[in-house]
Amino acid sequence: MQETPQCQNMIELASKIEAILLYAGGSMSLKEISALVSSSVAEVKAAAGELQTHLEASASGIRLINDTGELALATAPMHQELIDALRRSEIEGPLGKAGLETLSIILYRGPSTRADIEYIRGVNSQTTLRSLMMRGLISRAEKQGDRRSFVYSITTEVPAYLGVSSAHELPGFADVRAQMDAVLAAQPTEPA
Amino acid sequence: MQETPQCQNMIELASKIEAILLYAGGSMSLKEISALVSSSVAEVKAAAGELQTHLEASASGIRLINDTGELALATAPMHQELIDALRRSEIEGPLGKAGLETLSIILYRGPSTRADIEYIRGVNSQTTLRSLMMRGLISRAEKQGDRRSFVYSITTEVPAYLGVSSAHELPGFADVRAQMDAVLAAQPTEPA
Amino acid sequence: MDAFTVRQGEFEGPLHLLLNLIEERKMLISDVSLSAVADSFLTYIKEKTAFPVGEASQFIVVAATLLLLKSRALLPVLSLSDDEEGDVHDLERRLQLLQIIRGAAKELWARSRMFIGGGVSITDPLFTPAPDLTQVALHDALVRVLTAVPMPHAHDEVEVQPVISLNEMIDRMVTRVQQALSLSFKEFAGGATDPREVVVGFLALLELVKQGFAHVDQDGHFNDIRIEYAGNTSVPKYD
Repeated sequence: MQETPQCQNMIELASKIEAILLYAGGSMSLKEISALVSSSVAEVKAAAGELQTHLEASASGIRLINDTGELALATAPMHQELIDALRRSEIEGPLGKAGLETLSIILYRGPSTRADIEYIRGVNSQTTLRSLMMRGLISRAEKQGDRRSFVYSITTEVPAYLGVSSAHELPGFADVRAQMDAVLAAQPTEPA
Repeated sequence: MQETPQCQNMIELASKIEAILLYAGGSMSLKEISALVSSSVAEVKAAAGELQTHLEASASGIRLINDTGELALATAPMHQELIDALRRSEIEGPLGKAGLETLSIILYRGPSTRADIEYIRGVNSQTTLRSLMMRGLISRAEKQGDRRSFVYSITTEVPAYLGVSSAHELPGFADVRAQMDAVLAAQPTEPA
Repeated sequence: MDAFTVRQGEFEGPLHLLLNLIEERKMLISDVSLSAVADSFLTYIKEKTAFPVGEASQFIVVAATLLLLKSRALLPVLSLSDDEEGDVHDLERRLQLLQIIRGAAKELWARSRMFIGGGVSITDPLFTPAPDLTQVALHDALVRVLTAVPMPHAHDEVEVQPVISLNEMIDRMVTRVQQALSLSFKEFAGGATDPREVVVGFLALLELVKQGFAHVDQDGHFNDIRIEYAGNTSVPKYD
């Protein structure tokens, strides 16, 4: 970055974002941050991009998760073993096949109901969904216009869990999405 | 820092320390860190000094605190006002569904681990626990004999605020308690 | 823990089984491959004695569609209704989606993980209750949560016999075969009004052949199937 006044502004904003995320922990939306720092969402977004590039280029042990409008600070993927040793006592094991499959459906299909997921898996997925919620990898919201049905979405924990700043960086992400879309679009019949 | 092999080593160590402290949230002793990274205390100390200098020299919003052998990450002093505003915003407003659920579990059950709370709620509760701690409604202590696992308890102010001398005086205490014990007893040993 | 495999206690359903059978044969998902793996699928259901609660019916539904396909492959007289065609397409579509997802999930296995920081430790909390912090609100919140916890039934498997209807049909078949000693499948199927009945009859016939109760001849690819009674009157059972 060159030290123009505008640039200086962005460096300061990036520094503020870093401090906010360190202090609060977890993830925060661009909108929440923009309210705190009294800057526009677009400015926060640009500064977040700058911060991400900077952290990745430096030798820092910290990375920025920057996915679907949410930001979070996370440990760099190269330190996984080290952090595993630190958290040994509170360990939940790695996700099993059912967990990864269900997570993949929500990741690649987009927000999904339990019926959408079971249509593809052909098995009751209630326990798996609950386990993913406990891990903080998915969240659920009431379906619009139907209070008895829930829609499950990916959280910011997912890119972190998969070691990328954003899900779009996953190898083959766009390909898999396109394949899913093609099959889903082929016939309009949706599960009841 | 010059890129001599020794220097490269120190950069790596500094990166590890940064990741460990981000994850830990609180402070850790040089000794604990040296055991985790398999380096001597002297090496960790040198790398910490390097990290401290680097963070201060850069535009980072993060600082390394080195207080008599205890290391911790903190927000840069220049962002103090911003962090104060963040704190105020976090303790504003109602507890909400998540806050009430989490608090009631700890209140009726007594000191509880995060895993127990999350099993009962079926959702990740890290953020909610932090917000309750920030409001001074609960506090956490290390689990006996397990430095990295925490137990959450009600602060003394809560029963006083609710106008009871102990949790036993809360509405439906015996019934709810029995139901909660039954739920936890049925908990499968390995979640799916 | 190190391999991308099904964990103990994890349950794989009929679609996983079908996809495994098709992929083992290196075939593409189509009515042809579905028809080709129908026998293996049915054998699996018959050999498996217990399914988790509520899962057996999923297998039966898939089995019915497979039988339909298999029957059509062997009996050109059998034409599927629009609903049945829809079932077949739906099954193919579900398998295509599962195949994509399984491939994608495998790629997500064992990636280096990042851990989101939990925030700076709070050392100086200020007691800040909120207006909604009341005895009643706490009690109600807890009751709501406890009611929503599903009671686990992972080991609560029920004995099911997905072949019950099959056994009944075999009884009928045995009687018919004994009466005629030799009849064509067309004659046999001629008495059925519901194509599904033809299908179940066909399955029953395959079973009789396997058990050695009947001999089946088909002269050419689209010719009628001839059934002959093999001389044993006892009825096979699967219990």
